[in-house]
Amino acid sequence: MRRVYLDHGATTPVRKEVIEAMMQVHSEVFGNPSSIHSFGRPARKLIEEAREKVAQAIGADPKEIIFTGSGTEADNIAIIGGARANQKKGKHLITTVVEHHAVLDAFKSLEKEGFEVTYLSVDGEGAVSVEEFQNALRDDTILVSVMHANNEVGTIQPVEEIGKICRERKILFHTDAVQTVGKVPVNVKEINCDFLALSGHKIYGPKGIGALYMRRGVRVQPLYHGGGQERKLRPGTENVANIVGLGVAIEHAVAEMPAESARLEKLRDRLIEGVLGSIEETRLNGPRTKRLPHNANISIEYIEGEALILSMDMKGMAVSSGSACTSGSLDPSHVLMAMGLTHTTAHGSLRMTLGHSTTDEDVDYVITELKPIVDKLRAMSPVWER
Amino acid sequence: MRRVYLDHGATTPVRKEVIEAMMQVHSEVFGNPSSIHSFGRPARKLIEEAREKVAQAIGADPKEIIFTGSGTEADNIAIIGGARANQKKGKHLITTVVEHHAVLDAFKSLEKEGFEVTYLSVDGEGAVSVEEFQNALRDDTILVSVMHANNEVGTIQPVEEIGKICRERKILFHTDAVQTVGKVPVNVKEINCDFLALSGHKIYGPKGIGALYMRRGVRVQPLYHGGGQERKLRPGTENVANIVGLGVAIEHAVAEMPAESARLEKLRDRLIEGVLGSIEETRLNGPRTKRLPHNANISIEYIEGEALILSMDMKGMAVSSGSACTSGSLDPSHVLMAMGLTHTTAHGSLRMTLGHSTTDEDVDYVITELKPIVDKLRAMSPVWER
Amino acid sequence: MYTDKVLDHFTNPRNVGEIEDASGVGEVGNMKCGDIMKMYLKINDETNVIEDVTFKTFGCGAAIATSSMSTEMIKGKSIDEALNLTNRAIADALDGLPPVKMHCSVLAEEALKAALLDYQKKSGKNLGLNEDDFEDWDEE
Amino acid sequence: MYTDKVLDHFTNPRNVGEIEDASGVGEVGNMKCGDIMKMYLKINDETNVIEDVTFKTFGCGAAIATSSMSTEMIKGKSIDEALNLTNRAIADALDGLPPVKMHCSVLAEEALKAALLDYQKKSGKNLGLNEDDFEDWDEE
Ligand SMILES: Cc1ncc(COP(=O)(O)O)c(C=O)c1O
Ligand SMILES: Cc1ncc(COP(=O)(O)O)c(C=O)c1O
Ligand code: FES
Ligand code: FES
Repeated sequence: MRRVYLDHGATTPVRKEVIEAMMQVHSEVFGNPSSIHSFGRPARKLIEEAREKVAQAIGADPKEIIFTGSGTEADNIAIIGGARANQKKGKHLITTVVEHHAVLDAFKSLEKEGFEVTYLSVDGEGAVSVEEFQNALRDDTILVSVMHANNEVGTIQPVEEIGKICRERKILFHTDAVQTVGKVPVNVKEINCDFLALSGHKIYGPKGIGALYMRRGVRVQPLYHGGGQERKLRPGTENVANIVGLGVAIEHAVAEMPAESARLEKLRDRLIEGVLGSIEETRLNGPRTKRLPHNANISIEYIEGEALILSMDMKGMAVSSGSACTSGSLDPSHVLMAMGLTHTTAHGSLRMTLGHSTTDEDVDYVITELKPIVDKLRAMSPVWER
Repeated sequence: MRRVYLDHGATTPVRKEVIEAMMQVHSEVFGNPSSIHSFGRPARKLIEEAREKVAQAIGADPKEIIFTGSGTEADNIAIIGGARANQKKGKHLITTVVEHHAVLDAFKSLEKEGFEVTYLSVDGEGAVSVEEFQNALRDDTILVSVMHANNEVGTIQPVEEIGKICRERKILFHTDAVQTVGKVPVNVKEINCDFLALSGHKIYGPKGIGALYMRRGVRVQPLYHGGGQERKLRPGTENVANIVGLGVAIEHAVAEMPAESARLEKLRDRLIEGVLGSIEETRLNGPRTKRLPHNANISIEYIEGEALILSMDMKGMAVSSGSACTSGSLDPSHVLMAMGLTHTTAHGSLRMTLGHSTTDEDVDYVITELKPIVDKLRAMSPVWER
Repeated sequence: MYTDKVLDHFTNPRNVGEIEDASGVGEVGNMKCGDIMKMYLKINDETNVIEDVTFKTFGCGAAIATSSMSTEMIKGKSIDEALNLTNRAIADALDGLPPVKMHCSVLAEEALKAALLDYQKKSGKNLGLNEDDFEDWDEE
Repeated sequence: MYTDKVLDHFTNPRNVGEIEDASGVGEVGNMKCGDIMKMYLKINDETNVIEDVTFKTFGCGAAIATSSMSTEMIKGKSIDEALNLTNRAIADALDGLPPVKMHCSVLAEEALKAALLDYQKKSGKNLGLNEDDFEDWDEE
């Protein structure tokens, strides 16, 4: 059976160059980067080289990059660490209703500590409004977090404008760029952000490594305590191999982005048109154009997402419904609900995220195989009246 | 030049079986463990198998194991998370002056939150006294943390007794077993602990992975927020490869422990005797017997540790002075100071930690090469009067 | 996460469909996840035997599999046997469900009971079912 | 972390030792790290030229390397030139030091000044050195 992986938004395969680089570290450079002897020094050097690569990829200075254990950690350090370090200046924070749980749940925990959080709404396509953001600003606003692009529906947010306003008002601005690095240009100077989070496993790097950009001069309160690693913000012996892997991955991701994103965009559009054209009562979630090049999110009325995923899986197609990270949860996607979808429509959403391996044949296969699956599930559905 | 790695207490090389297992994960099982399709399910399965291995190695139930990004994280979740979750019951905590910074600094941060911490002293060999511990107990004591064995001088602490007293009084007991797993038997039931921290890179596993044992029924407050991974205590996409690597590493470490520890103990004793016998004004730090089988910590009077490490490194010997994780810090080891050593004696400490690769020839080499190095440094020393 | 039996019943669900002249029809919904399950019973009024049973489900894999399994478990059985079918028995017959999915089996039990309640109303027989009991079934 | 020059001066330190009949001896200690540096000067009273200089150091690699380098930099130079030697110049001559090790070069500057101060006392010449100034040198 053909196997078609269309869940690159959940995670990506590790690219060959990354595996090779990591293997070399594991087998040859095992020293502790904090050791000053000749087993430790090469490990330190590899970390600093990777830091330069990450910095370069997003237009930052190497000193502004902190390696973390995941994108989630990077989000948490920026938001919780940034808010706590600045609570004397104010208690008000702003974010959006469509953030990833790594951001939303960080804000929820800050609410328990006495911070006030304004959650910006989104329009029917998942976009926040700069105007609503401006109205939400208060004198005691200290930190704002708006994701660069949404992981479920791919909506790209007006982060540059929001960042500019924050910078003028000296408010810390964090953006979760976990989904955009390697897909659309990401430059911390253009975004005007103070923090930016990214993750290795979304860009053909390893799982368990992320990075936080922290603008020079910005201070946060650490969440974990211990050794002095990563400027005391991520104490614990460094994951040298994964750090190296992230460096290699981001270098490649950014280099091949222009060509690859254009290629994926074409495939994605054909996929969307194919599905919407062949199956009735389907709709595209998120914008037609201002969206991630590899993301297609489609609601298929009268059927439920998990049943759809399982059925597609049995035909070799790996996709997701809502966000993979919250599967196991029974609630419909908070993003789709925020966009105004009904419970049922939100439940029947299908996210297909394309990537390196995706070919024209894959797209054809999905278009051909999806309809009979949907027909079968609808025939089983008490809400489908035909 | 011969290269002799005697810094296994700082980190260990990754064993072949671990590298192979991790490579296989990176290249074949790349799915997100949270994905319910056939790319994700095998990843989930690998995690659960590794969890069983870790549980088995320390006499726990798989449900009691939480994978973390490092030993430091495991320590922090237990201590900070445990204290915060139980602060309604009391504000008093107990630990020791000789803990690793991952523990000490976690307590320091809790002091800022209003907790009161008693730091137990140690005797000249680095051991805490059960009696002093009992006297420190208060009605509002909620959590105690005593390391299983010290990373610098190898002293094994009476954790079983302390754990038993804590259990009787329903006080949470955490032990940092980062240095003991694979060296001496570690069993959570015998230690009577509620938490136990361990780390992959000290047992020939990868860096950037740790595990926290958390006894059934015990609750902690999470430090990071996001997805539901690892019972919401370590949110973020799982580092599947490193988790698998930790599983393989701990399985081997525990299996070969009896033979390997006996072998290392003999080599270590020969090393200690050789150095103490050939170089005057040297002393062993820590106990002669109740110590980690692979640890030799020797003070060499009138010379400074970093100069010694660098000089030994130039002859191919990788060792450390104080703790590798705090090198870059200029303070003398807090452990040696707590044991009553003077500043100068503490500065001149040499930690040699043996491991898999260590041979009789390595030991001979160190005994032969160390004396001329010490002589040269002493000749340069203003405090050496001869 | 799902057992082979769950996947089998999900992929090849038994007794899907409607019964035109059903003796009883039950429809339940689990608001938490927006799922809907509908069950149709054809009961022999003399023998009290469930001669036919079908379902329609909008829901997750576990919801579809438990619907299918529950119809198999009661087809040809007496009303009394059907009344004694518990969600745990359905889950067990599927070799178990993940903890987070146990509530889906409750949906199946509930749909069956709702269909029997409908039959009780239509037939005038007293099966001992009470409209109010349905409140309790929401959670395991 | 260290440059090749630092490692060279550490491995082959120049001018190690004592001078029996030194014109001035300075000993300083950096309490923070428990290190001690002692410097011996042999000064020609007529020409004010530093004819010989040696050191003894209990300290880290950077302490030893900066001691060694500083002796090289002032040997054969006049007292005035020695007075103008800064810790930054020593560090620069070693192609730099890690930030956390800059204070070790301060130790070298301090030891030299202490030796000159001792010479000032013994010779009765006024070099403009003041006992109290030493307080300021502790930190960069
Ligand atoms: C006793 C002890 N605890 C904790 C740690 C921290 O472990 P990790 O480096 O995995 O964070 C170490 C090692 O550095 C250690 O020796
Ligand atoms: C937008 C966004 N933020 C954060 C994360 C979390 O990243 P990680 O899995 O590395 O913790 C993800 C992916 O899961 C994501 O899509
Ligand atoms: S019925 Fe809702 S998750 Fe299964
Ligand atoms: S002189 Fe103390 S660290 Fe260098």
